[in-house]
Amino acid sequence: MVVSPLITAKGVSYTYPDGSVGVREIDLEIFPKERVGIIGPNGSGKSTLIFLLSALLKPTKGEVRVFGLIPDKKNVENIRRRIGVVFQNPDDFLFNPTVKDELLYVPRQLEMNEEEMRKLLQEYSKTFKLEEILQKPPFRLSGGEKKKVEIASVLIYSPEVIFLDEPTANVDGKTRKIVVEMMKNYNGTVVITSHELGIIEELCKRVILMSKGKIVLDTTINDLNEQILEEIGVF
Amino acid sequence: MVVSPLITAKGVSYTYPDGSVGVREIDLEIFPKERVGIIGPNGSGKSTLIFLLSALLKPTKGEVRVFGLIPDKKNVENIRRRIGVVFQNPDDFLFNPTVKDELLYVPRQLEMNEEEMRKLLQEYSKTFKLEEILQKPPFRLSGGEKKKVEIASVLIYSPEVIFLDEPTANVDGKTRKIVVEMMKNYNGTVVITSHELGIIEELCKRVILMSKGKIVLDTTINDLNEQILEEIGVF
Amino acid sequence: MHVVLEKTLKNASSYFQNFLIHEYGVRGTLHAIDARVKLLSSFSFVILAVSTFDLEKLLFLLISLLAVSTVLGVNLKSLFKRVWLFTVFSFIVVSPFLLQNPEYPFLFTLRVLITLISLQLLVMTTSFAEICFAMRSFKIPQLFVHALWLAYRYILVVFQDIVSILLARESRRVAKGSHRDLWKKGGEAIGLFFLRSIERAERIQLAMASRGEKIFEMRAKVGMLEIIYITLSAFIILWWLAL
Amino acid sequence: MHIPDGYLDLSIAGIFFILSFIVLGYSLYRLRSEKLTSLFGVLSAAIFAAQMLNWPIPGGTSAHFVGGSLAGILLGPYAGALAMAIVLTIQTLVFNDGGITAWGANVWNMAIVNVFLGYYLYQFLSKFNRNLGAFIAGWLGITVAAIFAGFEIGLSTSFAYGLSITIPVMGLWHAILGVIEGIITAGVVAYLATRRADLLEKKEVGRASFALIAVLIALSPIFAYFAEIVGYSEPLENAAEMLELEESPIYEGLLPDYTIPGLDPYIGTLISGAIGVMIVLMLAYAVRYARSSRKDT
Ligand SMILES: Nc1ncnc2c1ncn2[C@@H]1O[C@H](COP(=O)(O)OP(=O)(O)OP(=O)(O)O)[C@@H](O)[C@H]1O
Ligand SMILES: Nc1ncnc2c1ncn2[C@@H]1O[C@H](COP(=O)(O)OP(=O)(O)OP(=O)(O)O)[C@@H](O)[C@H]1O
Ligand SMILES: [Mg+2]
Ligand SMILES: [Mg+2]
Repeated sequence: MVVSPLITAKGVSYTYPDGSVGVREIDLEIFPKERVGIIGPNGSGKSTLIFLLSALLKPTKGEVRVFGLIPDKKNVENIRRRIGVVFQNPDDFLFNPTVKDELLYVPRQLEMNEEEMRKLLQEYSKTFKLEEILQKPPFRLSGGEKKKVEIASVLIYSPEVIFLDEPTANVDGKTRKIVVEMMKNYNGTVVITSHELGIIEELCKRVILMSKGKIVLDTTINDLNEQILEEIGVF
Repeated sequence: MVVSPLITAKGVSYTYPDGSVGVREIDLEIFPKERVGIIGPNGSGKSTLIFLLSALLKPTKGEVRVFGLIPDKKNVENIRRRIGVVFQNPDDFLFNPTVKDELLYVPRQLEMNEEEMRKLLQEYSKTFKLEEILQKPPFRLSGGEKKKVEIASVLIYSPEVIFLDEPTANVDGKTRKIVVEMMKNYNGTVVITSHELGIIEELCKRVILMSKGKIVLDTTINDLNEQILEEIGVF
Repeated sequence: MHVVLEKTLKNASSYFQNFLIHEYGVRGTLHAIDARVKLLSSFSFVILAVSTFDLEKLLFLLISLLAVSTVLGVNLKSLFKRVWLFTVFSFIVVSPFLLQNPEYPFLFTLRVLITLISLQLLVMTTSFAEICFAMRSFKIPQLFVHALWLAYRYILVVFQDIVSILLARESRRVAKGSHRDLWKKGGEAIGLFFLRSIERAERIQLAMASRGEKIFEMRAKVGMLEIIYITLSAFIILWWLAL
Repeated sequence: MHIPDGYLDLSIAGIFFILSFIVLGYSLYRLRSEKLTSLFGVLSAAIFAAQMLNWPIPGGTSAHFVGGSLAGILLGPYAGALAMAIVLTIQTLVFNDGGITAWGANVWNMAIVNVFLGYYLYQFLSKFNRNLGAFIAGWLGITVAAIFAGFEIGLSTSFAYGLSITIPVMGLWHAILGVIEGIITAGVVAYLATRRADLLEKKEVGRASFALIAVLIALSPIFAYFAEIVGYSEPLENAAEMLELEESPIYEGLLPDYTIPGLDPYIGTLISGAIGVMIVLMLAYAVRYARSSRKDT
């Protein structure tokens, strides 16, 4: 049986409105249940790639297919439902009046019943130790608390594909462990970028190396060695 | 000879306007040329403490002395000039129209001469690999690039005391190495918070552990063991 | 409806954001000229344009300014992008006169177009910091210039925030939602955004405090370049008067 | 509501420059020892953003959210006037929205009339009902400001519409759209009252100076009227005529046969225009040359 890819990028480039090149000529296939790590130096295009693969940005050249579809007005909500994106910067992500609203933002849209929502809320706020800040507006949290809320409000609706952009930046060791644990038990596709190689090693078999907007290597974690990393400038 | 402390906090508490407790009853002395690491779980008050010690926030209770002075309207500018603070969130820190303006913001105020500024700019943009983005507005950079710019624009004016709030979040391995290197050779006082214990181990002899707004342990790096960390919830 | 509204808002914000930061990378000759000289000459050209309804004078001015733009490194295409909107706008406003006095709407619009181009010769080639500096050296009060600079920076921050928040909303919009929500939730969202911006600004204020709040003074540059540009502007004025 | 360049006669533009300088200058004086707050910055930015959406009105200028009353209520009239003036300045300099010659008039309408009126209405009415006070301040503030704008362009001969059109057009449109302005103003005030009441504290204003500014506002149309009568609508052209520059020796020296014999004057003008452009081009190349020989960063 041939498994068809979940997400495909063909000749994808993205140039920001001011002319900066985000990524160029990306060819990539991501298969169901894969765990993919994306690494590369600052500004190499990792976050841009995530926005493209999750259909949040439209490529300026080339084509992205998600679940076999080219995202357009009609199918986009459906695609969104099945994808979760944890942004690199939680300040760009949190916009609800309280942490509670933040967590329930998607469940409410899906019109889950009250009981179910209450349960989810309890479960996730307990796991991520958010009980005491549930009523606070997210912009009044500490850096790591924001990131925690962000991660929790994506995981809470169990999307099929999860993109995690620097999930461990600013979060404490305990939360990091919880995220790793949850991702290990998670039943969907996961794409992670991180500058902390540890989490990539723990979670991903496949690793993609980026440099200057291009994919320079697409390999397995075991084939990755210090020399390559140093050459590309990750170290 | 008795060395007098550079910064002292006596019974310092800070409550945010909405009633959230930032830190409570902090007693602390920091001595010249010390390297202090502050660790603790998310929301334990590390960033708040840094704002208090650098005279950016006024304690709601207790007293902070910096260079022996209680910061007030008259002396505060002088105090701040001798202190550099790298904020946890670079978006809260960068406000100039271009990266170049950002780097030269303080040097220009100190009225350095053109030649000197040109040299500094060249040196720091080379070290941090910022040459290609010097003309870009900072808010159009990638997450790690922002942090790099932030760190560079504080180090560029060599303040006597440097506070680094999560300097390694979002930055690549290479930059991390550079920061560690620079801090090792640095001749002043350094206070660092980080969830990545590696950098604290490499740089700091003294470590302060925080939990729920309080200092629960003030010890040396060698006396720190996993058990204590786990108890407090860092791991 | 609300989706369309959000989309429009997002497009508008990114459009205006681009307006706010000019192409710092591209540097033509005009970029190098002292901001004060450019400010004065642009102002004079505007005065010339609004002081006449003479077709010859207006055409002379228009062609001269376009020539100056081309030679001194202002991209005509981006110039056009920045001036067409208000030109069309003005034409619409006076279009009812087309039947009664067909010349007037065109002349009127031409005047407006020239004033827009004149100002763009300054705006497209000068950073906002330089403009502030020029104002300071014309003795405009410190407080005013400082406030101008402050507001400009916050405008950049606010626009960036609007764009990223709208993207975040999009990333978690999994259902179309109802129109009813627009008024109820829309107001709340705007209020919250405002509050959040204020508190963010309070933190940026801290960053400024930690690095000193003195608005920097730039150094003036007056040399051959400036003198020739002044001559050029003076010539345009004289010829306009004589024509 | 922004008046672009080219809509106002210079005499009228001039008188409003003077009036705005006086009031704005006084506001700056009152604010001299205060620090600009982050609310000041963010409110300016928000008003700037909200003014983005505007559309043209035939017979007038344009309609959009102005925010003058809101600025007055939240910042007090002096800082509010400064905030609005700054928004207008940035719009002029960055977007060309609102002319540079019309800056004085625009500041007068939106940063002074609207702000002071809105502030005063709110202070007076909020004693009875805060939200209603904010609504009326927002609505009446923008409407009166628009009437002032209508008066200024209507009085100007460059703008071919007369007062009988411009005032009703601007006034009526804004009286209708002003309802939205009123709702937004009241909404923001109500919202802040529940979340950050500290931002709504009453701002003190001196009574005497306030009365003086009110008088200035009330009299400004009369000043403008006299300026229009006295002033030349085309002062530069008149200056040229007065100096008899058209026959001046400098000019003859440059181009002795202005009306080249045998050619009709129209072509003559055309030729001299073309020659002017040629010289401009040469000078422009000279500037470029000077640039290439100067080395700086
Ligand atoms: N909003 C933007 N406007 C213009 N250019 C941008 C913008 N965001 C990013 N860029 C540029 O695009 C390139 C790729 O950025 P991206 O954020 O994808 O990098 P990244 O690999 O995620 O880096 P990091 O490790 O720092 O997060 C960089 O050169 C950056 O300067
Ligand atoms: N602006 C704010 N308004 C209200 N409460 C705040 C604000 N900023 C932080 N807090 C609260 O103050 C406490 C301490 O926050 P602080 O940012 O100092 O934590 P931290 O130790 O730096 O955490 P992290 O590791 O996540 O950066 C937290 O409970 C947080 O929710
Ligand atoms: Mg990134
Ligand atoms: Mg922190």
